[in-house]
Amino acid sequence: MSDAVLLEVVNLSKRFGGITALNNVSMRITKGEILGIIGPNGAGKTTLVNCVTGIYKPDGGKVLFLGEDITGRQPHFIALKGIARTWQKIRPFYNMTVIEAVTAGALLRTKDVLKAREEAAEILEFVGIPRSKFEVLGKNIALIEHKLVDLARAIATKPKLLFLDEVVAGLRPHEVDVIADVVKKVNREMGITLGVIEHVMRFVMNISDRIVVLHEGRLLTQGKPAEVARDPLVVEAYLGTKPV
Amino acid sequence: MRNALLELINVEAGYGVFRVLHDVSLRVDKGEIVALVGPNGAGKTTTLKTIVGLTNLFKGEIMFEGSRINDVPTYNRIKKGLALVPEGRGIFAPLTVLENLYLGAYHEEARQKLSDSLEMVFTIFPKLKERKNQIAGTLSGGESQMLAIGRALMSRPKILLLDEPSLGLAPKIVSELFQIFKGLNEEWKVTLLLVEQHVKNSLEISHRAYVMESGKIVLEGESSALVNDERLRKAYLII
Amino acid sequence: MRARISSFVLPALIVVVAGATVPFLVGFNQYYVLLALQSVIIASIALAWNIIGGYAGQLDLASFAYVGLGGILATTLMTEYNITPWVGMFLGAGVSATLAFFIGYPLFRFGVKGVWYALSTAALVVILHEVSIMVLGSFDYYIPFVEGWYYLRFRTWENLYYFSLIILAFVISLNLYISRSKVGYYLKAIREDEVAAEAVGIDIRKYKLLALMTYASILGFIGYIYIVSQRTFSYKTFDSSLSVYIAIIGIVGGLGSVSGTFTAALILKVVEEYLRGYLGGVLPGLHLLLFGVLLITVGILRPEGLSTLTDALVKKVKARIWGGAP
Amino acid sequence: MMSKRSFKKAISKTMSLVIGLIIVIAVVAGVLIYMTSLPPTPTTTPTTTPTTTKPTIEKVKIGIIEPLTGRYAVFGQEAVDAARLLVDIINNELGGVRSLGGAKLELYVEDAGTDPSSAALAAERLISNYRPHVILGAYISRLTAAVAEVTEREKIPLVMDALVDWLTERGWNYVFRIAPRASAHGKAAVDFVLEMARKTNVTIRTVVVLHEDSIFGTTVANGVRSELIANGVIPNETITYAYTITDFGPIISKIRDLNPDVIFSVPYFSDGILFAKALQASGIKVKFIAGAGGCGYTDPDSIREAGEAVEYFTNTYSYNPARQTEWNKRIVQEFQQKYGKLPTEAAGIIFYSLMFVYEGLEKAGQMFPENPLNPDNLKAAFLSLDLNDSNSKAAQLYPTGKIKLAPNGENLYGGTAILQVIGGQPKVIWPEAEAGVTPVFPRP
Amino acid sequence: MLPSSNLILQSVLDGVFLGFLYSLMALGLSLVFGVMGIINFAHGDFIMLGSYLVWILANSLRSDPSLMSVITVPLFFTIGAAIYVAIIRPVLGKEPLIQIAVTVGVGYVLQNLALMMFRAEPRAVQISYLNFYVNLGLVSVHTAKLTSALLSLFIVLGVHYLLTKTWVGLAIRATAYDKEIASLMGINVGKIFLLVFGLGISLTGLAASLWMTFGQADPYIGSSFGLLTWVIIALGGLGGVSGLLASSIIVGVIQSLTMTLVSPSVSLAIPYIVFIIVLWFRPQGLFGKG
Repeated sequence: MSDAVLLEVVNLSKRFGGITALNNVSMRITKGEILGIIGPNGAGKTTLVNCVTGIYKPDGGKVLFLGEDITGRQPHFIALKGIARTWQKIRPFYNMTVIEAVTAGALLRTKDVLKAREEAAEILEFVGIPRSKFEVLGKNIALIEHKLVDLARAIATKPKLLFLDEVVAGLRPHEVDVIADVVKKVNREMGITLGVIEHVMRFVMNISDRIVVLHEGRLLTQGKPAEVARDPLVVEAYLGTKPV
Repeated sequence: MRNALLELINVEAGYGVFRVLHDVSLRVDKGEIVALVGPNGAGKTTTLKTIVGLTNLFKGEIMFEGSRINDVPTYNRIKKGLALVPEGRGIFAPLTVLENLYLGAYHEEARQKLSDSLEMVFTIFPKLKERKNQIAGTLSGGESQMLAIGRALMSRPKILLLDEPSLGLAPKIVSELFQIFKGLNEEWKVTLLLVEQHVKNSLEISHRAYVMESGKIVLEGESSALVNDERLRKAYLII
Repeated sequence: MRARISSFVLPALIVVVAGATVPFLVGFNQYYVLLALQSVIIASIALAWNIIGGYAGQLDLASFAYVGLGGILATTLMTEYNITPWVGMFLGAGVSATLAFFIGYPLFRFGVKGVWYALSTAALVVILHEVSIMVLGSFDYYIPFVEGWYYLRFRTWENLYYFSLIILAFVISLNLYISRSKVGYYLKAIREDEVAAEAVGIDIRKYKLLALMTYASILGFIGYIYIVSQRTFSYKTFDSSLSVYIAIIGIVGGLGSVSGTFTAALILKVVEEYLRGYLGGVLPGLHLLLFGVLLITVGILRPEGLSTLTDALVKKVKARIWGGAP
Repeated sequence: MMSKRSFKKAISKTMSLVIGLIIVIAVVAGVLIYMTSLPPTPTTTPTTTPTTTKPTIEKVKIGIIEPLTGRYAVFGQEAVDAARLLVDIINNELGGVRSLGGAKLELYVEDAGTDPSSAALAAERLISNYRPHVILGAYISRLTAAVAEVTEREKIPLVMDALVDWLTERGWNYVFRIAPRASAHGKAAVDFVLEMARKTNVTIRTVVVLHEDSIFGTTVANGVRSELIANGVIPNETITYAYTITDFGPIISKIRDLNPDVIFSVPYFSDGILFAKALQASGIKVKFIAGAGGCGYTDPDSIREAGEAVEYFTNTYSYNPARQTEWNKRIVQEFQQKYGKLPTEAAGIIFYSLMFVYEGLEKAGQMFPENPLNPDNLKAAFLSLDLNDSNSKAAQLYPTGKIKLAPNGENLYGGTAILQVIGGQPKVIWPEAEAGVTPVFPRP
Repeated sequence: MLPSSNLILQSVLDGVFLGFLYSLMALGLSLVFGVMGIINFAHGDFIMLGSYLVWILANSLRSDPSLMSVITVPLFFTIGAAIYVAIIRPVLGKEPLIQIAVTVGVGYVLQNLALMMFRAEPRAVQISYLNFYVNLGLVSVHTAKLTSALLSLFIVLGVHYLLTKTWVGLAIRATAYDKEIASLMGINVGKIFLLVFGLGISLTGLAASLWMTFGQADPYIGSSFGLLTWVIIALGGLGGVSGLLASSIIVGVIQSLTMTLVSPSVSLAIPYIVFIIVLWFRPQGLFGKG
């Protein structure tokens, strides 16, 4: 933990009506790592990301990014600060071409459209979208491509920290491997710190440097993937308590 | 010969043009409790939705009581005796508890047995009787789950499909719920197909179980045998 | 940067040059020149709408609120204070943009969108319509006959037509410029998905407001031309059904498609005039009825409007010129 | 990759040159177009008019531009019906324009639509296709102004059937109006009511002016108000409403509150029926309801729709269908035979306007045998006519029986008739009552 | 001249009556939007169509317009069902823009059909048994309006009863809340949609019958009602009958007071200004939930 802290979440809470989705969660993400965020359904993972990226305003607690308090700021401000994300349910720009969608992301750091387009093209190639697909409309591409374009669009904003929200949901096993490679490349070659929310363990255990486990809105435990996977608390969270 | 009530044969299904299920086959016999477990995103919910006809079925057969129901619209599948308690309960929040229950008995045959069914549901869930005129949206988590199940029972289903019924409930209520499932099966002779994250609990009460991962069935067998199977933990946590 | 200028100025120039030949082709027949003038005005308004409706995806039904406001201001300045419309049009643009700001800011601030945005803009036209009855009274204000470029008012229609052609060219190149600029990318992203757009760092309120004000200022500018082509103005200039008609052109043309919107405006105006001219006296309302049927058909069968056809055509022409680019 | 990019750059340089050139060419072309476009127009106009040495005129082209679609279609369509009928009569019974060797009138109908844009287009279209010698139209003032702008440029006489005052005050040279102007309607209504009140010893304390808020309604109402004030009666309240009004309830309440002796009402058409019915239902006793400005209360259509509600309502009319002159009786009868209803104002205005045009053409043929259809000659002929019941069919069709145009084209003897609904029939009661009819004042 | 308190009282009463009729006009639109999510911009034009139908029927049968609802309601249900199948079903769930385009198209067709068939003359029914006022001292009451208000209230409450106390109503409310879960109850959602659209249109036929007891038909009358009913829905939210009634009465009273106190010419401006301001602060409507 002596590494530079990129994001620090302190006692974050969020309630929806009577349901407490996040309950005093504190955690850190350090520069350069891939942090896996796991937990059974309803654990509060997506809510955590939504609170950090400004989609929701938290009911309590603080979000510090590079030491700056960004709690409750608007999403576009947070994006400008350097936090990007992808979406659990893909949010593609159906009536824009692939390259246009990514360029929209790249324009956050430049006004020059040509430059942004070039950057977008590079990023698209980096994540493995062939040039032949650049001019295809969003509504005409496959799910795996949507995931990659979503990812490219987020990367194009040149984030310091990128949250991937269930990026491999709904993909076939070999497609999961493709994404895993891309995500590792993004981390290593682009130096982007990653927070990976994931249910597909084969994927998250494989790529993560460190894992935090949320359960029912609380931080259950954290550690190396192998440790976490054998932690009885985690096993219990996933497989349920011993029969009563 | 076993009496297959519901059977999925090599089913491929999904939403829009996206496929989520790849070649799923499973069977539920009459009187059984079958558990369908697996990590999130494995396709369990999609499987249940496919059974009631809420997804795009690309390939395969869905058989119910020996006849093919691929092309039967959802509302008629309910009539035939399928009932699904959807994930997140799906109660009609602005309606009262009683109205929710009535809706469960919407189709004609169920309507005729309305008062019987209501009595049955109130026997199983006495709490609902107390709250019958309350707006469903104001129920607690446990109560609304009971309502969702009670509502499904109102249609007098031959098979009850339960999608993550224990999600977001306190442990005490969860174990109560599992007792109720057991009771439903034993006393009221309801066949159950149970999708659950409380794997161990589910395996405890079910006869047989399927384990899904990435849209495929990866493991199946007698529940008692699966409980301590190391492969089960690996399906969830890989390592 | 310079390389890109060609891409949005050239089409506008082509339109100007092609458009400039029209009066010669029809032998200065005033009927056709006036028809061309009216088509060009409608096309300009529809293309301005394309910025808020087509790019930013906000179904704005208030176009004639801004046309009326800007136009009446410029006209009044001219008739009452003898201020040349060359100044008045810019003032009109400014006032319209200001109104747009005061309408748009709270609407976007509080997240009013979809059908509710459409309805509030529709209500805006009615409000201005009624307020103007109180302010202007119910009179028709006839623009006194003064000829010349100083007043932008002429006996024959050619000069006004050329002038409006230049406005059209400007609106076309502005559209193309926006679609190729950062703003355009941002507006389209907002149209597609506001939440996702915000997450890639787009200040959606700011850009929506920018689009609305750009649209309003163009309309405020055109206002005078519209009124001078009508010869009179009154509270009726705040016309609800025409405002809907403009949005309909945008939809029939295809959202965000310059060529589609342009074509739709021309086709609809000409077809409407043809049907009115030839069938109007026989069966009143037939042309509008056919127009309604066209709308239903487009809505159900071709939600993308004419844009796929016209875009393909434009591409073909481009390929001819450039010798087979993408 | 790189080579492609630099290739693009190279292109862009030449491109910018090309574009620069195109701009220069466009500007030059624009200036040239501007320079050339102005002179030819005046020269083109005369060439299109036939100016052969010996005029053998076979037909005279009459254009009529009326709103045939949209909200105003009800008026426009009747006007066109009337024109068709009259052209038939002129051609077949009167033998065409005799001074032009029996030239027949030929009618060209054009739809003015609902707004000035379509009206101007209609005028341009009509002129470029047929170049009529005289044009009639266009009932609604905004539409008429748009048409007049075009006819004025082309020097085609426009005989207007729109009533709003300002149309003859614009300094236009080729516009004429036989029909009484809007403010005259207001004046007539007031004069009538005050005269009747004097005769019957009815005192008028409270007066309400109720009018629809279009320019027509406002102008007529202003006529009412100024004539009232001139006679020392100050209207207690003026209520305006949009003629698209759907519910008179609140206005009725207000009237109940004001409890007026007389209501001067200027409706458009549908609103008149609505008001009459609402007032009838309300049971409010108003001594008299005097309509002004035409088509509201005494039209056969209105009476049919409103039933008893409009009984004893009066209305000023630009036309007097009950006028007992030979030609008026005849044309009313033929109109009824052909279209199955009494002609209303929209038709009536066309009757005398078109008949006036016909008589003007006869005169032009006599005055200018060389070039009778020249617009200036036509204008001179029109202005020279001094018509009355004895020398003119047009005057027989006109309420005051006299037509003489002032230099601005306005009829010096413009005046209206007043009709009252008596026993479900529209009866003329003023300036002089038709045979066997006595005005009912106040309302029983 | 200052308005008397009588006049204000009378205006408020007039506004309330008008409001009840408005609530009936808005009810169908609200159902169609709330249950099916269909944005119908042709709603007012259906009222217009109904008015013409009532005019023909009442004059040829020589009977009171309100009685014509016996014919208009079933007929309009059929028309609604046909339009649903042909035009509305294909755009279910599409973007608002497409729905608006299609329904505006329907409105154009209806308006101009009416213009072609009936020309632009306004048409009113002559026979009405209810066209008189009853004087109650301080205020007087137009019987036709009172009847239409009471009947409207009765129908609105009747529809409320239908929605809350019958199987079909239960199914409609379930479908409105979530059509997927509704189908899990064995509800044929397509049939419910057909029913709701038919009902929505038949309510316009009914509203037209009541309207014609004191109003009149012309081809453009629909646009007067179209935006107004939307405003009522926006103010009332989609919560239920009480919100709808409340907002209708508010709009009716505002309109009526504007007419008497300011000028009938501007009677639409103030409800619309209120509408825009309400949207700023409560995008879900004045009486809406959530």
